[in-house]
Amino acid sequence: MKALGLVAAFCLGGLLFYISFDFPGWGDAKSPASKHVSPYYIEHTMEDTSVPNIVTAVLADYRGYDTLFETAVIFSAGLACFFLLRIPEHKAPAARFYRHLATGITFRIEKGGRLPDDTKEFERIDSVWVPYDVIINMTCRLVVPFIQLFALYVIAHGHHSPGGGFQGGVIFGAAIILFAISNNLRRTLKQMSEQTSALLGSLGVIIYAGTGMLCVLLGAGFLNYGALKSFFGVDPVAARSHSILMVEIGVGIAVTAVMVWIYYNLSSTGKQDEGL
Amino acid sequence: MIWQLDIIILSMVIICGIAAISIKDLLGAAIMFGAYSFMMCLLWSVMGAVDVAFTEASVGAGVSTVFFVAAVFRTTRRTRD
Amino acid sequence: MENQLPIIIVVAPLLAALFITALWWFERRLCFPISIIAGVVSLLASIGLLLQVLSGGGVEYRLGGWAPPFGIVYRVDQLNGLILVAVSLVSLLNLAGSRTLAENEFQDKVGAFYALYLLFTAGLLGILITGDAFNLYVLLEIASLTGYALIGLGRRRAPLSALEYLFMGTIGASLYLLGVGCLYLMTGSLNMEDIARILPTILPSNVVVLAFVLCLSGLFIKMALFPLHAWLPNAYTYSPSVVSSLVAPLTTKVMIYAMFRLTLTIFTIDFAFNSMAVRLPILWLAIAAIVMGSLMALAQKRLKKMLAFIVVAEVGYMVGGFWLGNRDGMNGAVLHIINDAAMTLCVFMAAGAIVYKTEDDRLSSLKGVFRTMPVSMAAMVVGGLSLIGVPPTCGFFSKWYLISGGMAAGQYGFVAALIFSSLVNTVLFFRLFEIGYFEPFASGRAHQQHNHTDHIKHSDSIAEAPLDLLVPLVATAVLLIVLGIYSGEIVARVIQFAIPAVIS
Amino acid sequence: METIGDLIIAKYNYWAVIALLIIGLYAMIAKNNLVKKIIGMNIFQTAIILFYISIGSKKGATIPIIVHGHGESSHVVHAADYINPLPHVLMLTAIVVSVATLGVALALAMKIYSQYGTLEEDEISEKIMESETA
Repeated sequence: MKALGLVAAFCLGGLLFYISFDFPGWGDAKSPASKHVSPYYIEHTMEDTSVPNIVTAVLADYRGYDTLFETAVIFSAGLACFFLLRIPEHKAPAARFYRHLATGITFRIEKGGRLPDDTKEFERIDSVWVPYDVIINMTCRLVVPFIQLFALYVIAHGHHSPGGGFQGGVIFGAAIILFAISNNLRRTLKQMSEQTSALLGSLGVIIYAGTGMLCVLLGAGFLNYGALKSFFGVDPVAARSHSILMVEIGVGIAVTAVMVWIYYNLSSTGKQDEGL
Repeated sequence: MIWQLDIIILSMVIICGIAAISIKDLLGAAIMFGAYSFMMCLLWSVMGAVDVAFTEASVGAGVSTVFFVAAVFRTTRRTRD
Repeated sequence: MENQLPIIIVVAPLLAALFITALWWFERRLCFPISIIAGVVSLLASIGLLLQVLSGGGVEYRLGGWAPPFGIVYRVDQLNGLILVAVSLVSLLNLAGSRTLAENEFQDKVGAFYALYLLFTAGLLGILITGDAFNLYVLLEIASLTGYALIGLGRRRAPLSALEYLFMGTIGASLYLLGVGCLYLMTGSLNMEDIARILPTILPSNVVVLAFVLCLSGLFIKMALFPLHAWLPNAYTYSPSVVSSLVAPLTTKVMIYAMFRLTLTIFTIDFAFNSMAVRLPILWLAIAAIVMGSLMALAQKRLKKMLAFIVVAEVGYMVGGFWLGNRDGMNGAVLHIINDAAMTLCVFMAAGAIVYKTEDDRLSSLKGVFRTMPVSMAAMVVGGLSLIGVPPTCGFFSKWYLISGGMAAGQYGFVAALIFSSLVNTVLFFRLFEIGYFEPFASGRAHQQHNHTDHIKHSDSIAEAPLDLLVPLVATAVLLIVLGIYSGEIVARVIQFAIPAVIS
Repeated sequence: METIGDLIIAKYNYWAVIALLIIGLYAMIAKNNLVKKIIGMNIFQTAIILFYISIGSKKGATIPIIVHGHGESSHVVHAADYINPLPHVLMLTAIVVSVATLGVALALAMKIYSQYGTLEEDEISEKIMESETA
C-alpha cells in the first residue's frame, strides 16, 4: 500500500510538474484567467450591484446559485453527522460525577443513580475529569459576547470588507463552541438545543432559497435579485445589494447552526450528554 | 506580493504538511494541521486573497481543528504511523 | 414570465429537504408525504421540460439573470432532458417504496433520512441540468456527501466502506476540480460552451490535455470504472436496502452522463476522439470492466454483492459504448443509461424486499423464496432477464445497439465481452432462480421431522413484502418491458438528436 | 529568453501545489491510520485551493475590494488594478465543501472506532476477518 501510494502520488506529481512548464507564469496579468471573464466582474460590480467587495458580489449574486448549494452542502454535512452519530435513547451512563459547589468535592454516583439535575448545591461534571478552572471559565464567558459581536459585524460588513456569511457564521459558531468547551456541553445545550440548531440550519438555507423563489414568484429568474425592487421598494441595483445582505444573513444563520450541530454530535459521539 | 516572503511561508506550509502526516500522535497531528491551515491562511493573505484567507482562518485553523480534536478526544490518540 | 421549469426540478427536492428537517421534530408523519410531493413535482417538471426540448430544441435558463460566461446557466438538450426524466422517475419510484423499509431501518432518524434522500436527488438532478463546469463540482459534492452518510448507516462493515468510498470519492472530485482549474487557467471561463468556444483557439496545448486526463480520471473514480472500482461493491452491499436501491441505479449513471457532457460539450468530439490517443485504452478498460465485473459477480455468495459487481460490469458497457465513437455505440450507451437505471432499480428493490423478509442476503438463504415471495421474485425475474438481455425487456435493445456499434467499429473484443457478460448474467440469475424455485425450503429439515400440516402451511404460505414496496416494484418491472417496447421510439425521437451530428 | 531564475519565480507556486498534492495523496493512500488519512485528504484539498488562488493572482494588483468614496459615482475601475476575484469565490465554496467532507469523515471514523475499537486499518481488517470466520 505504501509503495502504491508513493507511485500514485508521484505519477500525479510528475505529470503536473512536467506540464507546469506550459502554465502561464504565476501572477501574469496577461494570462487568460485574468483576461476573459474576470474583468467584467471587476469593472461592472459597482454599477450592477453597488457592492465594493467584488468577492461578495460574485459569491452572492453572479454565482449565487453555487453559493446556495454550498450552503446546502454544509447543511447536509450537519444532517449527515446527526444521521450517522446520534444515539437518541437516553440510557443512564455507567457512572455520573457531581461536584459539590461549596466545597469542590467530587462525588461519583454509581450506575443508574443520579442527583436531580436542578439542585443548586451540586453541579454535574463530565466523567473524563475536568478540573474546575475559574480563569478559563470566566475568561471565555467574557470573551464570547465580543466574538459574537465581531461575527455579526463580519456578516453585516461583508459588502465593504473581507467577510460575509460564511466567515461570520463560522466565527459565531466557534464562539458557541468555545462556550461549550470552556463550560460544558449540557449548559450549551440548554442555551441552544439540538432542535434549535437543526431548525436554524434549515431556516438559514430556506432564507437563501426563499429569496430565490421570491424572485421566481415575482416573475424573474431564480435568484435574479433585480426583481425584488418592488419588495424592497428601491431601484434594481440597490435591490441587489439588499438581497445580497439577506442571503448572507441566511448563510450566516445556517453555517452557525450547522457548525454547532456538528460539534455537538462529534464531541459527544452522538449522546449529547458529556462533551469535550 | 513579495516573493521572498512567499517562499518562506510556502516552505513553512510544506513543512507543516509533512509534520501533520508524520507525527506519531493524533492530537499532535491535529494541532499541526491547525498550524498548516494557519500558514495557508497567511500565504493567501499575502497573495491578496483576503476573503479566502479569512475563511481559511476561521474554518481551517479554527473549526476544523476543533473537530479534529473532538474526534481524537472521543476515539484515541494512538497511531502507528 | 420566463420558463421556470428547469429550476423547479432542482429546487423542489432541495426545499422539501429543508422543510422536512424543520418539521419532522414536530410531526414525523409529514416526512413521507412531503418527499413524495417533491418527487412528483420534480418528475412532472422534468417531463414538461423534455417535451419542451423535443418540440423547440435546447432550453437555456439563466440563474440570477446573468448572461452565460458571467453567471451560471442551465442548459437542457435532448441528452440531459431524457436522463433528467429517468433519474427523477427512478428516485420517485424508490421513494414510493421506501416507507416501511426506512421506518424499519432508521426508526428515529426517518426525517433525516428523507432529507438526505432528497438532497441526494437534488444534487444528481443539478449535475444533470447544469451548464457550468464548477457548478457541476459543487453538486457532485452534495450528491456524494449525502451518499456517504446514507451508506454509512448500514450494518456491519457499512461505516468502513462508506469511509473508503469517501476517500475515493474525494480524490475523484478533487481531480475533477483540478482539471477544471487547468481549463480555467487556459481559457479563463467556467461555462461549458464558452470553454468549448475558446479551446480550439489555444490547441494544441499540453495543459488542456492534462485537464482532460484529470477530469476524466476523476470521473472514472466516481463511476467506478474497472481498476478504480474498489469502493463500490462494499459500499453497495452493506448499505441499507433503501439506500442501495437509490444509490446503485443513479450515481454511476449520472457520472457517466457527466463524462458524456465533458467529452461532447467541453472538449468536443474532434479533440477527444481524433487528436487524443485515449479512445482505445479506455475501450480496453471498459472491456476489462465488463469481464472482471462479471467474473467477480460469479464468485459472490451474497445477493447484494453479486448485484453490485453486475453494476461494475454495466459501467463498462456504457463507457465502452460511448468510446466506440460511432452513432450506434453512442445510441446504445445513452439508451443503456436509461435502461440500466431502471434495471438496477428493479433488481435492487427486489433484493431489498427479499432481504427485508429473510433478513439475510446470502444466496443460500433464498431457498423457496419463489413460493413465499412470488411478486418480488417475479420482479427479480424480469430484472434479471433484462440484465441478461432477453428480447421483450429493455436490456436487449440497448445491448443490441452496443453490439452493432462494436461490429461497426470493428471492436470485436468489446462485442465478445458483451456476449460473455450476458452469458455470465444468465448463469448468475438462473442460479438464483434455481435456488429460489427448485431447492427445498430452508426450513426443510424441521418440516421432515414434524411433518405437521400447520408447519407445511407455514413454510408454504406467502410472506410477501409490504404492499407499499410491492406496488413500485411491480411498476418498475412493468417499466422495464414498456421501455423495451418503446426503445425504438426513444432512440428515434430523443437520443438521435442527443448525439452530435458529426458522429456517423 | 527567460533565465532559470525567472522560470522559478514564475512557477514556484505551482510546484508548491504539486508538493502538497503529493503529500496529501500519499497520506490518503499509504497511511494506515484513518485520522491521518483524513488529514491527508484535507491537505490534498487545500493544495487544489492554493492552485486556484495562484491562478487568480496578478502582479501589481491589489485585493479585490473596489476603492470608493461615498457619493463618488463616476469612479473608473480598471481590471488590471484588482486581483482576479473569481478563483477566490470558487475557493470559498471549496473550503466549505472540504470542511463539510471533514465533518462527515470524522463522524464515520468515530462510528468505525466504536465498532472495532481501533483506527488502524490493518487492525480493523483483522477484526473483520475474525468476525467472518467466527
